Amino acid sequence: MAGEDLNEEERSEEDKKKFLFLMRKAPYGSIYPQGGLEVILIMAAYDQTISVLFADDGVFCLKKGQETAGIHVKDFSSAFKVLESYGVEHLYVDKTSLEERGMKPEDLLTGVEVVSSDEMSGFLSGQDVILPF
Amino acid sequence: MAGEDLNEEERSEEDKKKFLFLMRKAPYGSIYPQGGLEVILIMAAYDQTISVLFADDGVFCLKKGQETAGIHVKDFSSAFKVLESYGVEHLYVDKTSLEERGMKPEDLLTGVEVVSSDEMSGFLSGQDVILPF
Amino acid sequence: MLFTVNKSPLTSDNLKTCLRFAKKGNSVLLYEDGVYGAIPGTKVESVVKEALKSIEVFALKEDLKARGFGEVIDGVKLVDYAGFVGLVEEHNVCPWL
Amino acid sequence: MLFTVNKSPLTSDNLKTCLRFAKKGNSVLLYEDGVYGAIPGTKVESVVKEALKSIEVFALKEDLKARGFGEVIDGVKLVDYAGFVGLVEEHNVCPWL
Amino acid sequence: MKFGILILEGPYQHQAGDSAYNFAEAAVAKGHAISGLFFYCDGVQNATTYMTPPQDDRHISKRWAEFIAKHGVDAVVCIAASKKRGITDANLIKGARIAGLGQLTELGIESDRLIAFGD
Amino acid sequence: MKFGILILEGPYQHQAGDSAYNFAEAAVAKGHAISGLFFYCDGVQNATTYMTPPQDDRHISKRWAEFIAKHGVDAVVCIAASKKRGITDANLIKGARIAGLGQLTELGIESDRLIAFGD
Repeated sequence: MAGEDLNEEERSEEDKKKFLFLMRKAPYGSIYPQGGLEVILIMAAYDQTISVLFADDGVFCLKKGQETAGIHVKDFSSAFKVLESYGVEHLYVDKTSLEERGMKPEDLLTGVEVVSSDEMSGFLSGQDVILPF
Repeated sequence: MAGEDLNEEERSEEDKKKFLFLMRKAPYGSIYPQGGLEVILIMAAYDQTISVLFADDGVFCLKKGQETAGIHVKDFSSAFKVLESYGVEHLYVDKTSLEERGMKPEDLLTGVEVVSSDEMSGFLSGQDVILPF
Repeated sequence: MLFTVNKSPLTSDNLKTCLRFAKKGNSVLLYEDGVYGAIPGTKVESVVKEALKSIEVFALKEDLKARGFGEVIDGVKLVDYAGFVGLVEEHNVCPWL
Repeated sequence: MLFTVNKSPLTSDNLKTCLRFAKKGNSVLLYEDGVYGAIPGTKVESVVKEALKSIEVFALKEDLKARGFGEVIDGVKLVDYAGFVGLVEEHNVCPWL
Repeated sequence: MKFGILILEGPYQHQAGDSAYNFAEAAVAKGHAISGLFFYCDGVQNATTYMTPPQDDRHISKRWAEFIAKHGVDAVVCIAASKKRGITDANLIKGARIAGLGQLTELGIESDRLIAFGD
Repeated sequence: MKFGILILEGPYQHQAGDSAYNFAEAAVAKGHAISGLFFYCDGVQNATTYMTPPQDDRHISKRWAEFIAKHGVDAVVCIAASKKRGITDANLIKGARIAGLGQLTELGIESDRLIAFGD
């Protein structure tokens, strides 16, 4: 691809694109959230603007205390804690989704901004690329 | 498997098992209904008791007038019409599922018995094997 | 913004949660099993009718035909694949899988 | 009869439609994403509580723990995989995928 | 008891194959026999020797091969589904065999219980 | 316009791969460029040459290979997902290449639109 030879320093602020990861699926039932997480961790090395929105069953990805030994799959939840140190700009959680699941911000394994879907509507429209996981 | 050398004539009535195919998924979105249909057509060659229950989005499998040329996948719906000639004992459709989808028995491509979930509850319990597709 | 919805709203909450995020002037495209949301007389018809007051709802003709349907709820617009491409030309896409 | 439910009832209708077919004395096992139906305080808690009046509801402990939950709705019984096998010994199975 | 197990989803993408494996292990631990495994639809992908997952993740096909060998289980991989998905004798795990859907009927007949895992 | 396409599900099991293909065909028919295809998760299975579907069914990987050749499209198959699922250079369709997830970021940057098909 033509972009391959551009390194991050060469990209000006105007070249930055806004990427939003839309996490709407529960962990472990399918590979999606883990797949999304792996893309985020790689994309963080590029100089782009990355946000993550957890909505619907995606909010379960952030539940504290996941212990996967009993089902013999990798626990990837701890990686969500380091996203901010990877330069991810915003971690949003949809308020309604959280409430419908009987969860509070203190149930989540990292600090997030709890937002309403109304606030998010405009934000979504401002994104260049939305990746669903 | 030990059963391989038994042919259908050798099985007495008591040896027959009751198989129910539980079709709950819409056609084309996933392979499930087609996968179930293919099992039914093979199983019909064995001398077992086969019933099929269409419930939830599975009732869409029986919708008349499916034309799949535009999405370039095989239309397998006509095979549902021949199930009775294959010796499938009963084709049931869940009444509530049909109604929730605004459909009537005349929308379906084959004659079926429209049943209530109450009637089906006991019937399900009487099955030896239930295969979900 | 174009939301693309591919799950049957008769068994999945996808369409409903998508509509919570879709604001006035946004569009929703129903495709794959999502097209069941476009047919009249289902238990989710009222949800789609309500949505039509503020947003545009499209249904992919090829997927509807494949599933044996043609008629759609008043106000839902039919598009073919070329129309789907046209919608993506006009809008950024939010795939609501 | 043991119904096995593996979809999240927060986004899928599976549990609800399963309960329409589950009659008095039947059992339902929640596993995989189905276990979210067993946790207290969700919008589907009332559905499960109502079901508990006539049927037994089980939740697979390993799947609950994996997802970071331990506490369940009063009356829901926790089973581990050995318990899952035990339920299948006792009942014919209706996988409600 | 004799338990038959039907697997309808592929490895890593959905939990179904993991649940099937965990169930099968628990069943033999309780003294039951696995009368057979039947891999159908994407489930056939569980039986490919070609996968090389990361060291710290489970190796799904190797795990099944070991289970099959250890407990002498008949494991059938659907031929039609395999053809569509590129599973052949060249990449089939040891102990499994490619055969037709009739084997699923046989498994239903031979088993005290047949339980399906899918999505 | 330049459209990037992300495919997250495997062939035959879900409609996602078919929808992606039909969309891509319609886009080029309207004069657009496909800036790239990215196959991820089970999506990598679309790119195996090993599949041999029935004559009367679509041949999903051949169809992609022809599309890639005809329109000179860059098609990337995720290396991590491929390893887990047994896709290697030995069974990769012509015109596709196995590479890392960084390519998906590049595709997002290069494309006017990036649209995902999955389940």
